[in-house]
Amino acid sequence: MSSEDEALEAFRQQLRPWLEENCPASLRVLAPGGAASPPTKQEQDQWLHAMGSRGYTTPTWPREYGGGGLSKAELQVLNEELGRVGAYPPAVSFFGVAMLGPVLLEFGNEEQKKEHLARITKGEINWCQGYSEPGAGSDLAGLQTRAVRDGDHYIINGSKIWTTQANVSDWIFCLVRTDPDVPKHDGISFILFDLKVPGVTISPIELISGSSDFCQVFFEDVKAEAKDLVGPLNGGWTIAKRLLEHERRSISGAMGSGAGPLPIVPTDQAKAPKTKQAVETRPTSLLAENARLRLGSDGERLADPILRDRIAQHELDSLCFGLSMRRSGEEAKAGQGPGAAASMFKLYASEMNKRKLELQMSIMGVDGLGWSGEGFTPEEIADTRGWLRSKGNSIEGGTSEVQLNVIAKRVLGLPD
Amino acid sequence: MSSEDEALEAFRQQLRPWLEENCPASLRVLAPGGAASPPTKQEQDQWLHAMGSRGYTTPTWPREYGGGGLSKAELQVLNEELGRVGAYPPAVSFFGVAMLGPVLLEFGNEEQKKEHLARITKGEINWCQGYSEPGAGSDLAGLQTRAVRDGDHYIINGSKIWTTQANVSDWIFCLVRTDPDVPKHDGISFILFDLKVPGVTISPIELISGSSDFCQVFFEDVKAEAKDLVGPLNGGWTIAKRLLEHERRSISGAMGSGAGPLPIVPTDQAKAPKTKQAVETRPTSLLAENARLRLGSDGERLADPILRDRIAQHELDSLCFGLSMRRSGEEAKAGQGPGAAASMFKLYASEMNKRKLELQMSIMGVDGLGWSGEGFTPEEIADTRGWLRSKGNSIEGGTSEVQLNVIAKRVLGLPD
Amino acid sequence: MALVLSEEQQFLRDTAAEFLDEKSPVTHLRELRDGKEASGFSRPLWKEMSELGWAGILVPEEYGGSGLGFAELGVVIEECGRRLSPYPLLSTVVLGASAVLLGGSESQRKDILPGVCAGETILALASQEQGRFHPYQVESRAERSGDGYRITGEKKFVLDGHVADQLIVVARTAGNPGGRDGLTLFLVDSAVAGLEIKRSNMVDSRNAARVRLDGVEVGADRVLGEVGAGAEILDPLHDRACVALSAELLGISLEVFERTVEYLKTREQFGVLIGSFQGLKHRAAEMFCELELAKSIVLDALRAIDEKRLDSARLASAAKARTSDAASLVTREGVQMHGGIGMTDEEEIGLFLKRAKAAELSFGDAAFHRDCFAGLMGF
Amino acid sequence: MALVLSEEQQFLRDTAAEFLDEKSPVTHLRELRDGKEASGFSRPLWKEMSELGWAGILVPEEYGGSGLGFAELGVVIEECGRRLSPYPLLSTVVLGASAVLLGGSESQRKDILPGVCAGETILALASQEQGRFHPYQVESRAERSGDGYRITGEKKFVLDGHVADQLIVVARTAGNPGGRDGLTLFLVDSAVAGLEIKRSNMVDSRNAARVRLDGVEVGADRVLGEVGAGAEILDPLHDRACVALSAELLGISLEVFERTVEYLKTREQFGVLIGSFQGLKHRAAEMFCELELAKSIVLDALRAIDEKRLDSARLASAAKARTSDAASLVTREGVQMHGGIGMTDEEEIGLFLKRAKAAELSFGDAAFHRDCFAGLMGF
Repeated sequence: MSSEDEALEAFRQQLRPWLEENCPASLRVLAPGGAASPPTKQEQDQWLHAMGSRGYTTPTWPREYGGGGLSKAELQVLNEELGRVGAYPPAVSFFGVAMLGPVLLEFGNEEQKKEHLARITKGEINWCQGYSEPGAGSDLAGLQTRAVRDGDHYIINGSKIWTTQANVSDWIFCLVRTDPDVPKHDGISFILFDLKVPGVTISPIELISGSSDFCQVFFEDVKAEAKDLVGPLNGGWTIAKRLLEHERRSISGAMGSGAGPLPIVPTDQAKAPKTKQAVETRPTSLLAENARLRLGSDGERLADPILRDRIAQHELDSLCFGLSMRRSGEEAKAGQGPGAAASMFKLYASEMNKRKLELQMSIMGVDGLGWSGEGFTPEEIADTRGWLRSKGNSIEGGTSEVQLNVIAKRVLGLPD
Repeated sequence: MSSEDEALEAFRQQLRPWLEENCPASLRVLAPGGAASPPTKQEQDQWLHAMGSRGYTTPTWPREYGGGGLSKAELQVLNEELGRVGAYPPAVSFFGVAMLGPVLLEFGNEEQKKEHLARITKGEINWCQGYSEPGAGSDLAGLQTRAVRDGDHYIINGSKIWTTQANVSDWIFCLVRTDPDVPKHDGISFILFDLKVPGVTISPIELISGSSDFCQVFFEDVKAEAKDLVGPLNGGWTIAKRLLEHERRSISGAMGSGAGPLPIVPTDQAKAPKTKQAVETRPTSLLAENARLRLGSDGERLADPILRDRIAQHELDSLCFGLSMRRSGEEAKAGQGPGAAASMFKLYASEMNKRKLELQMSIMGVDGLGWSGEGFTPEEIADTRGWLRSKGNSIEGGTSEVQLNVIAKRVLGLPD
Repeated sequence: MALVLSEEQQFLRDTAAEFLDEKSPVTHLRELRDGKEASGFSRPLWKEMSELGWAGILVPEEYGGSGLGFAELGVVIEECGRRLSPYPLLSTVVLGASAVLLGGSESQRKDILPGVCAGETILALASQEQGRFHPYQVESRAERSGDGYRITGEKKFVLDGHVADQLIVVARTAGNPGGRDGLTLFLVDSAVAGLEIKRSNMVDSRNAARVRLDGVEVGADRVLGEVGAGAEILDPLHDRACVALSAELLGISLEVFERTVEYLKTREQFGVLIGSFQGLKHRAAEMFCELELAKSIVLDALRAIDEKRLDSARLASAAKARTSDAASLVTREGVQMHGGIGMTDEEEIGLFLKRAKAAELSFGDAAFHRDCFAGLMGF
Repeated sequence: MALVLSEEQQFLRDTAAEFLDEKSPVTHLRELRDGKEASGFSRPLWKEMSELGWAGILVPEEYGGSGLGFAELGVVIEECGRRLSPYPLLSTVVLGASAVLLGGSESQRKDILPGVCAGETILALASQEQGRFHPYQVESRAERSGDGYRITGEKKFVLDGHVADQLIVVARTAGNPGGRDGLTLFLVDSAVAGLEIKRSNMVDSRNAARVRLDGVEVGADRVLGEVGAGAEILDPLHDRACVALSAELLGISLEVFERTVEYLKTREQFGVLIGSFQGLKHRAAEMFCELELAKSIVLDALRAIDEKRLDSARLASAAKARTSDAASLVTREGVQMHGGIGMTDEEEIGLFLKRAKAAELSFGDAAFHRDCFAGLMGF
């Protein structure tokens, strides 16, 4: 055994009893037979406190800022041992972990890292992201929210839109215009501030699919502390671009796993129970099963040949998309080229998901026209709402048009 | 009877015996039972001479330039009486009649009209159109063929492409650059010249569908007479635009009738024999009949549901297109708005025809893969060549992209 | 009949547009929705519409109607489509009055139609039993019982069913589900015993109900048309519904398209109007073509019914297929081109998307009607 | 197996590309076509290709092959597709050698395969009888005759049939046209009496023949596989043909796409590069996505055969459907974006359009394979 292996093994040996001792039984939902009972608030807090105090909610962040300080190999061990006890790590602020944390580690000063990172790890602060504005849309850099220096503070006026979970967040990281008299990319700064200060108004946004966790946030003479400006004054665009990369990566991740902030779940296979896949060699098409129940079949063959053809096309798309995600990962590992652009996956998954839900509506017929209440099953209502919600897939996180532009320019090298 | 009616009736009474006398029996192909025998060259010449001498090959052109000088009402009588004897009018130069003639009447000087119009009427000169150039494509005004004044002549150098029937034409009307130092639209002139002069080389163009009547024409120090420059020097673009309108009109006409220079025949109904339509209330789908022969059917229903759906979509397109053509005509008559743009019809007919021939290939399968010779029926070969030829529909006469631009700008008023 | 509007029809259109702009713009639908108005529309306003002649537009003057036709009705419905006006034109005028005209006895006509024309009687067709439309997939049964019939079954998507005074119930007196033979239409009073009607909360905020018939007794004089030959009425009724829906889908599509083009001319991104992007321009131009074709087929399909042409059914399917696809395209593009704002409930585009989907899926979608169209073409 | 090329496979690709650039670029096909070369390809060049190991790429070393697999064959075919190289990889290597490997007795293998590997023997599958592909639509019959069989029937689209040394003829020993049972495969020497082979002049300038069997006598030892169970060989054979065609279609599509993008970067109109028009940019980007997806499915379908995976047939259909659609899209767009010049025979884009159509319609088009795919998914 190499010395690294020995160290890993030692890590595992101290971790295992610690997890056994600190992970409440009610949180071991993946254990055989599931958890004994649903966790109480106190048990959840206990699990968060235990994991947070060791930095395991942000396992690879440096210890000095409250993180776990784990290597990739150690992270792997942590995940294995969590699997062994059957528990998920406690949830802490998604935007804190996936977005702000990496940015602070790269661009923040010592004081900012010390102050903010540990509070993310401990789950004390929920963060939200103040990026889009009503007038800006795809043109993020066209943002108009103004921040004007006033002593130790900046005074902020303007508004943000599509701010996910702002209504349940404590702090916001925000792009603001600190110089209106220079080209638009050169007058933007990146600043953090507390949402619980005077002048902040938060309105959840009602979508065409119903209520959402998107909000519009209005700032009227809001005071942010000048020390919370991250990176150089007017140097925010560099940080913004980096953050968009983190966002795109987390969207691509979400497409594989079904997790993450964007409700894009492109492959039906991903939804099918694993056990069933292991028994049968062929994957299940949920659309086809739905169509079979609703429209009947002639033997195995679905009764409606046109819908059957469309379902086959969707399953084909889904199969090819999944293989392309896999290939992209393998190419990256093999160091072969840049792989297909993340833009392509974002684009294709959005459009495929929209087509899929249109197809699902065709299968349901008027059973897909329910909004709420009796007369429709919860699954039908969910599919109908999902159909409406899916229309946003090709708008949020960069519109399909923006993705097409990016592919044309960066991948194909077509001229401006 | 009004005096106009009386005059018309008098016209008819003198016309009828004249036609009976001058129209050879062999040319009365529409008469009951058809023509007695195919016409000889001499009979064709006789018919051309008779009709040409009265100007009836260009019936509405003024008499002073050799035309028939007929009013619209008289033209109607002429057509009725031609129908009565069962003869088509003799063919004279299409480009002369439909393109150059109207332009000369509007922009030509007295001498030019006198010289050129009568010779078109008499069928003495075949004209072709020197417009497109290899480097210009959709950007017609970017043409490079130079004409430089030299005494009583212009010396022409350059080349034209897509010049229909240049290899069987006598003269060409041609756009040339007479001033290279001004904005591109301001240095173009419109000139006529004899193709049988030194320095002209004509090469027919082989298309992907086989031989064609398109040519490429090369000019090397070709001498054109200065008196044949039509309109003002450097004022050719105005004429060019007018000519494009005439072209677009003749293409729209072609779409309705199946005649004209462009082989776009969008509606199957147009091809179906009239007698059959009169008996049955429902129109025949030639695609469906073809599919029935090749793939079989279950009762009336075609065996392949996917092809059946695509055929239905094509017939739907064709039906709606035909109704739209009709509506456009009725709107024009009723003075309701500008009607749908000609660009729309050009665009839709081209794309529909391409889809139709793709569908026909799907129906034929490998029977559609013949190029020539044994093993394939003439109809199969024609469909295959037609499939290839149809790819040009969305390029010639203004690409589909140009039509989309025109609709976006002129009809929808979208900004540049 | 010409494929252009006559002067009278243009006048009708202008009047309808003016009236609806004042009384039933899109905000009216939103108010009804958010106010949780139980009937789903304003009865007084329907009365006003009836006074304009809309309720009786298809009904001969002898029964209190204006004796116009589908060409005129289409004009009104298209304008209603442009404003998402949720009034019972489809349920009561197109389906209800047509059914009585097509199949009703003289006494049934005299009994029902004057009330319809006056805007006082609401009718509803209770036929559909499963999600995807199939005209003859009826399992509800009517059995002889004394002098009349006893009806048992369940219906869904009964348009305006919860406010209807009379239902036209389709039930089997013979044959098996899916078969064309053996269907019978019954006039059923909504207050009759054994009838349960529940409003469904629909995505388009319009009115539809589930209806349960638990041994509902009706007299033999309540049969509409011939016993067992209900399909003879149902078929033309469905054609008419399709043509009316096509006119509505056309109105929706034109409105969304015009709003979207307008948005492209006013919304700036990256310092320019987004309508200057060729990618969007080309898509807009393609939609324009689709809508021009849709206009033509709707006009002809409406006229085919008035002229009692033999190709009415084929044109009805053609129109429904065409406008379903066109509206689906245009409303999807409308939301996409409006961007994030198009996803909010506050913006009206989403309301059009919802109604277009409901109209698309009502009485057969585009694929269903291409199938019908092909059959009627003989292949 | 990973969805990336191994170092060996990359080397094979580079070698193939270099060889084909020199010996069989697109101009080579044009020369063969215009020279009216009777065999449709150069026999000496096929010999050279065989020396590179291409002819025996699927054949185990014991029969003279290189014992590689479809992953490697796919690399070679994709490069051939990029250059429209008209060599008998599909007929002889994919169909012919595979059939002998799948169904042949030891003595048949020893008899035939060494000649194939050496580039000396050309094989051809004579199965299809009607235009639209259907694997079991075989009317040709083989009847017992003495110790052997007597075959009568007509075949079309026999790839490389007119230069083949041996045909693999599919005939019915039982059952009815369309049925899976009762098919038998026969090895038929091309010089045998009663066999008439005529070359067809094809749109893609490739080789296909019509074959007429007029009571052709073959010995019982010429049966390939089991009598009446020919579909057991035919099914995997068709899968392999589909996967090979998919690799070719991918090569065609990539080449046309790259040429088109290059054209967009160099062609000027209205004073700017046409690649700067957003309308064209978006279409190019969409094609890029389609091609990325096509690449992935082709790689996996090739590997599925080598790994004898249970999902091979499903992936073969998926690959053929995907690449047929992708190639159709890309070649149509290629011609359109090249404008008038793309319509001329002089420009090479049209040759790709023709070959792509032939490959699309060979062994089932996209709709056919979506049907298979759905069946194999169990719906």
